[in-house]
Amino acid sequence: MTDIAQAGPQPGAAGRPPGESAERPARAVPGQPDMWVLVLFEALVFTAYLAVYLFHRSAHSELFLRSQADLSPWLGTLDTLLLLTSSLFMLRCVQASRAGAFRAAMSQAFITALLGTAFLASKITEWALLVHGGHGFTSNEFFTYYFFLTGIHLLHLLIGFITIGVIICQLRRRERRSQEIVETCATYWHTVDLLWVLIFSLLYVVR
Amino acid sequence: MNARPKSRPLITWLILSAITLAYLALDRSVDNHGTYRASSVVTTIAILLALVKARYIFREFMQVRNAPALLRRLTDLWVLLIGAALLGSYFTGLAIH
Amino acid sequence: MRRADGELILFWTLPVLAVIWASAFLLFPGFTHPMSPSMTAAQVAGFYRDPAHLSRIRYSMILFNWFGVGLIPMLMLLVMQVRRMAHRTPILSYCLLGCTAGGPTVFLIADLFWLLAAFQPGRDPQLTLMFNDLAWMTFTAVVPFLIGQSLIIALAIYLDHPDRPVFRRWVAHFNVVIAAALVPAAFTGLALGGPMAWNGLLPFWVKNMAIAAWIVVMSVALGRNIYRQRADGSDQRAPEEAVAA
Amino acid sequence: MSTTAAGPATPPGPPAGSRLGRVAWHWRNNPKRELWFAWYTTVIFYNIFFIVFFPVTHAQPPPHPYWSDAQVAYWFNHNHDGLLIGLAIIFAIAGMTVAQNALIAYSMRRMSVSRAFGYSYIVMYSLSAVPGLLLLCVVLSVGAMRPGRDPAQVHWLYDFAFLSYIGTMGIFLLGSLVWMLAILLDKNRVLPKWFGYLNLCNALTEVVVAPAWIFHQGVLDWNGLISWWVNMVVFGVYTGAFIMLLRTMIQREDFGDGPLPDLRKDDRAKASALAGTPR
Repeated sequence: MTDIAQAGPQPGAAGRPPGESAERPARAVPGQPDMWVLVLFEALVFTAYLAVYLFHRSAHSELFLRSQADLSPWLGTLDTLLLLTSSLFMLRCVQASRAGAFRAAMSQAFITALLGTAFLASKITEWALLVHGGHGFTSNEFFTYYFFLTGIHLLHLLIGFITIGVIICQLRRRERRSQEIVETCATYWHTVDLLWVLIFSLLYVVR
Repeated sequence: MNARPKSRPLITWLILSAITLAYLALDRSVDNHGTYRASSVVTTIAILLALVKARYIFREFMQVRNAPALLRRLTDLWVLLIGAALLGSYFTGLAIH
Repeated sequence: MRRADGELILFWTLPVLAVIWASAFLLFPGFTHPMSPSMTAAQVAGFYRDPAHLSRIRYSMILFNWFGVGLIPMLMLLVMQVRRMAHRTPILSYCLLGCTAGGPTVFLIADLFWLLAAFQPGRDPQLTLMFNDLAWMTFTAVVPFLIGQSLIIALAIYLDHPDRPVFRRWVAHFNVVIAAALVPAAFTGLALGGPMAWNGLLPFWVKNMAIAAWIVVMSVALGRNIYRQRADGSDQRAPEEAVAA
Repeated sequence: MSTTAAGPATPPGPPAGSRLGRVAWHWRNNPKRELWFAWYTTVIFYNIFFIVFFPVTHAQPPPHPYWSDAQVAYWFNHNHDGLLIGLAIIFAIAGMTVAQNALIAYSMRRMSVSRAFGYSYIVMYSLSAVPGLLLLCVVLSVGAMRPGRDPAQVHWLYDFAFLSYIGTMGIFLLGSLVWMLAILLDKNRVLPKWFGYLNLCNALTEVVVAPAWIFHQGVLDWNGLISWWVNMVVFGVYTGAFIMLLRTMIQREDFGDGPLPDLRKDDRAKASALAGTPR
């Protein structure tokens, strides 16, 4: 894992001042290379969860299919689009900040947070509807997986709000902005998106 | 890096959204008037599409496209690893049960 | 320049605490004739149902509950002494701090089980037996933090400056002996009778006398240090005569 | 042995004699002896811990939560000696855990963060050891010591032990987050930032154990594939990582309060030869 941290030209430890974006090396890891340990590690952990889920799914495919029919594919799709769009704005925020357009970057960060909140609201609505319809964490095996996977993902999303907060703090302080920290936090936010894409296709789409 | 066309993120987003919407059509293809039916084909396609999306997110949103070769290869390896684990556990489960 | 000296006040809480602990210890009928693990459920239930025992059990354990954490100030004073030693790092005082936080909690859990058993003595004797087992096992076997703190104090003294030690060498040797005396208590679960049972020679008499001796000896050593440090200016360590090993 | 900074204070190297002679030399002269003491204690503790909990007591991987009274009673009787001997060993040595917590707290003291971080960590982990380790040992010992006990009560003890041990793993979550925050805020480069993020991964898998309070079988029960096995693998990676990182930290330590110097390549070989640590 250390290899990743040492790969490529190391960006300055404390981050570079805003004007320096043009001197950015042609090939650089966005943000701290260290964040990629988290990205790849969490991807593996989720792969383990999802692999266990898929394995057990084939044992009770009838039950899983019947329960799956109670999920709304529209809500799932909406969730995915919300997070994909939030990722788009996060990328724009990073690019604006790199170009020195901090006001623009700030508004992109706020839009990202707004879309994240919309995802949160949509998720909670979906949970509420399911619980109202009589499906809880312990109802059956499918819903155990469903609530477990969406729940642990939501926890990652909540941490994502903290990272957006860090980005906004970085953009606000004029004298010691760190593009590196902005990019590190952005990488985390995209990870939340990435994990949801996997969860979405495995909970809502597979048959 | 700055030479990148401004529309590139938007195109990425459009492709990812299109794949997401394609899922809805994929669902309909095997379901029998609202009754879900098991289908290895749909499952496999769903997993593969998820991997395509994951790689897109890595390359474009997370900007691995411009990262050193090591990280590019590592993320590609990860996509393959995730795919192998998911498909492997699915088909192993099918074979056993 | 006589000002109120907090460390001295904390130090002189020790005799008061010792009196309270000793009286609580003697008040608990299960300690004066330590209860054998080979007692049957009916005998154990009878012990708690005996009206002469019941109030003594409750009051002694309530006392222990109040004062169970009372030794922490003394341990913190020892942490302060370890901080004065000629170490490169504060790591040994951190270790001691860790023992201080963990040890009394364990004692309080044992106390809780005894009080629980005494609360409804009319309960199914099997249940009373189980609470009694939990209490005795926690009280007797869970010595890791006590062993840990003795060995850490010993190590800290051994690694101190040999010419100007905070504690003399014999204090370290003494702590090693105490730690060794506490080890058999950890193995008490293996025996329901004989010298290794929790009312036996090693886990009960040797262990509890070791704890008592440790408190007394360490108090004296600590008190001498505190007074000596005040006599020669609180912040400096006076050169002591070299201690012969 | 930091050859970078200890400089003139460092006495000439250890004698090229027996291993015992070298250990004795380090005991007297190594300026980092306190740190190495804590590090070796940590390593030894984890080794004993593994041996006791896996092969000796069979408490890990944990037995099933859905067993009947009779099966639980059989498990206790079957493992009677292993449980009592193994747990007694833990009672004797569990004090070694404080050395690990002290070393971790020291790593935070060396960072450019408030002392409050290190102290928080010590107290959090000392208290967590009570439900997270000691209650398990007490309750399993009580369950094993009387083979004739009512099976229903033995079952209660069994649930108590494993739920206290596995169900409350979440108590280690906040300690992990404290360490993470210290590492991410640190400017002295004491520990790499990726390890800070790994702390978050570890904290997030501790959360996953909580469903053990709810499920009697399946992947989320207390020996389930997700709640126990995945968690254990993550914890193993995490523990292995911090043991190696703390070792490097001790080698780099210069007893200053600025950024911790890096080990140069040749220093690295020398340092490990001096410290006599396995490579």
